[in-house]
Amino acid sequence: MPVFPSDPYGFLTQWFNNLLLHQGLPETTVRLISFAVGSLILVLGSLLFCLLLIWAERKIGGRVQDRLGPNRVGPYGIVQAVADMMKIFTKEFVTPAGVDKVVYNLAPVLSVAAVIMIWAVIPFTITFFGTDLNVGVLYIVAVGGLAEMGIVMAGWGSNNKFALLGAFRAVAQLISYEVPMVVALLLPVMLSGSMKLSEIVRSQDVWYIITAPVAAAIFFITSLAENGRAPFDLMEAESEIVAGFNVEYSGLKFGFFFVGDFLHAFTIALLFSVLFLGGWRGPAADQIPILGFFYLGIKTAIVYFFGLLVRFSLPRFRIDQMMNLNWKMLTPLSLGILIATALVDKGSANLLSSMAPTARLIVRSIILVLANVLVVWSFSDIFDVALGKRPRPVVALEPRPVARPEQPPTPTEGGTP
Amino acid sequence: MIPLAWYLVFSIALFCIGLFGVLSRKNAVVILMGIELMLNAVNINLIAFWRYFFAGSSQQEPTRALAFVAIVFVAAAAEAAVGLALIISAYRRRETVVAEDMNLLKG
Amino acid sequence: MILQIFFLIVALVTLVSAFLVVTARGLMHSALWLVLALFGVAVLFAFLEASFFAVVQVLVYIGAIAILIIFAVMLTRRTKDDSGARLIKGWWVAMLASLALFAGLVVAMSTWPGFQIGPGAGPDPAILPQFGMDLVDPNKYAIPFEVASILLLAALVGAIYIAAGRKEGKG
Amino acid sequence: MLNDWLYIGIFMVLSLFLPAAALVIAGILGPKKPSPIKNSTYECGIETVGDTWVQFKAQYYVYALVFLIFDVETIFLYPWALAYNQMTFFMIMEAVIFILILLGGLIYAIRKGVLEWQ
Repeated sequence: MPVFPSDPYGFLTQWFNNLLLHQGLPETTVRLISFAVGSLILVLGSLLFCLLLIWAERKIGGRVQDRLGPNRVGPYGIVQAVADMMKIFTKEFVTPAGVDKVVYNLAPVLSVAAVIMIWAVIPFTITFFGTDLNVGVLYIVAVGGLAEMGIVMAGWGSNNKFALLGAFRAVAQLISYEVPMVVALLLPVMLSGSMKLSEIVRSQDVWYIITAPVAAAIFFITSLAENGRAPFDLMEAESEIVAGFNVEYSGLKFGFFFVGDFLHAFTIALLFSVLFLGGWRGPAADQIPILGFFYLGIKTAIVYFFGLLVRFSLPRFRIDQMMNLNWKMLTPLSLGILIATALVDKGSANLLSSMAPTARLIVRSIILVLANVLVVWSFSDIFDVALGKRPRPVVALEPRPVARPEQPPTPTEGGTP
Repeated sequence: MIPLAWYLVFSIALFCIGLFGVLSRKNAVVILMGIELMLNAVNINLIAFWRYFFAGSSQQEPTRALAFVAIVFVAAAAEAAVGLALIISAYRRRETVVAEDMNLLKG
Repeated sequence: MILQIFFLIVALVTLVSAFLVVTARGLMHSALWLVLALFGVAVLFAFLEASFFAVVQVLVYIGAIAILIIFAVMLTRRTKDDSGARLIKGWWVAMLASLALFAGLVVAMSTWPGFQIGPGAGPDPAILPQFGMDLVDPNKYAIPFEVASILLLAALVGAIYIAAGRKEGKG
Repeated sequence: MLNDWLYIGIFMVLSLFLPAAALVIAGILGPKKPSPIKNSTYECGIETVGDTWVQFKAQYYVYALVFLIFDVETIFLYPWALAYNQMTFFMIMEAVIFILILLGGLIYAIRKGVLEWQ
């Protein structure tokens, strides 16, 4: 029986279910109602939480770029997001002529829903989760596929060349980065032997960021790319294409793409903490579930802050650089790390089986870290050989004064200045 | 409690719709979509039989149907990839996606 | 009871969107209806407690194959509307053949004693690890497993060669 | 397991319904003053010429293609990863061969140069 102060969520659900059961309702109906209420809380909670996220992101972004950020409405400008929301709710929808009505209007809804739906499987504490799906990891990836559909529909439904081009660029980016992401997610599944997110959290006696650091890094980078913000904001490269797939949207419809965007940034941090940083695990979190919520919150906040730092400090990639990073670096690396981890872990299993549990844990982690380091270290050489490239010779340049060229520039032949 | 019949009738209907698309449409891309529908009908069938007869029983190899479905997925993916590549290639050379017009081999 | 109603709704939506796939005017509309039909099939997989294939259906079919089809639609069209007839001249023959096949199969199936059977015991929760073991078990499906990778490799190489083989020329 | 999916189904319906409801409310609250100029397609102020359907590069198709192949690969690799802890070394080797064959495909695509953005 959950007690209130240590496990408010478990306590409330049990209380609520008992309340309904005592009304004489059949069990299936009670389950339906409690599911509906639970998911309503999660969906509404995530949508409202987005207001806080928008404020936090603008404030942090401001401080990173040496500005103040929002500071007029309320203390520290905290009500700014609410004011913005009220404004955007009363804006006019400009619907361009020739759009495909259904597809055009469904697209922003789908792109928000695709992010919120991830929250259904995240274990916030040991008792507080939407549902514990037995294919949770794949579910998360699959839901990402729905977001791609949303972008395609936005681009095509708008009846605009630039929206269509932007949508296709965006989708090409998203699907490319999904490949290493799916492969990197195999490592937590492999190490924990389960696709349930709660199982993955529970099995992290050693955080997977230690036993699978390369996979964690790949997951983080690809998630940033899936989110489509700087430095991967090619889909919204306003200096190259008009503004991406959402040019023809206005008011709240336009806003929804950004609600999805802000929420996705946080969801990435949440997923990263769950998959690689031990989720709710921490001292005494088993006994007092509410503590797990705070641990998860702290871990998520750190990862989220790190993601924001990346967003606000790095310049945008060129699209060819981005595709090369994915196909020539991350994808082979993720496959390589998968093979290496599988072989090394299984190969050392006999050696480890005679040790004491704690010693085994430590030695196994060390071996896996070493394997990761080795793979990264030897990766570029092996891959260059596979691609038939010669290793690039190291050229040491003579130091010379920077501002003054050594010889006067030769006049160009074409006569251009 | 859903009887097996419902799934079977559903999958037959889906298969026949796909077949109608394959037989009657001119556009090669839609023909491929019809084939995908037919493959999906097959998968529904396989999974339905797996669920109703094999899933819970230990002596009848519950994973066999799953292996079948996985192979159907592979076949569908390979078919879509190569088929669409062929259509794109044919479109580049002959500026058409109408299946009837792709008759270079006609004597 | 609730399950039956849900099933009927999902099945109806799936069949209607499948029908619209093969009859819709715009190619892109066909593709979007296809997405809905595929999603309906994924929901039915979930009904059949094949969770893994439900998510894989969304992942592979909607996330990849539908996107591939949409890209192909974009690559092969010049104008938005399909000018000219969508259907071949003898489309009613195809219609009749499909209907006949449907009727024949349903009649043939209904004579089978297992037709009205209810579901058996649900799948073991450990069926997926079991499936993974069997896939690499040399006495079971190790050969199909490796053959699948060869097939995928062949499809990848072949399709790349066909789609991007010639550097020169149009496109 | 069916319960999990019931929850997911309800969650999905709600997460589609709430944003849609918000859009409807915003549509009621906002002013509605359409005009032909305002509703014209936005393409940098230039009048739209021709159809929306422009030709795309085969590039996009190749990305989607490689993505599809690797996605299908996951059907096999995820169950394999689930059973990893109980496997013998030989079984791991089979999966490694599986991955290496596909890695061969990726290397072919890279050497062919189709994954370069042109």
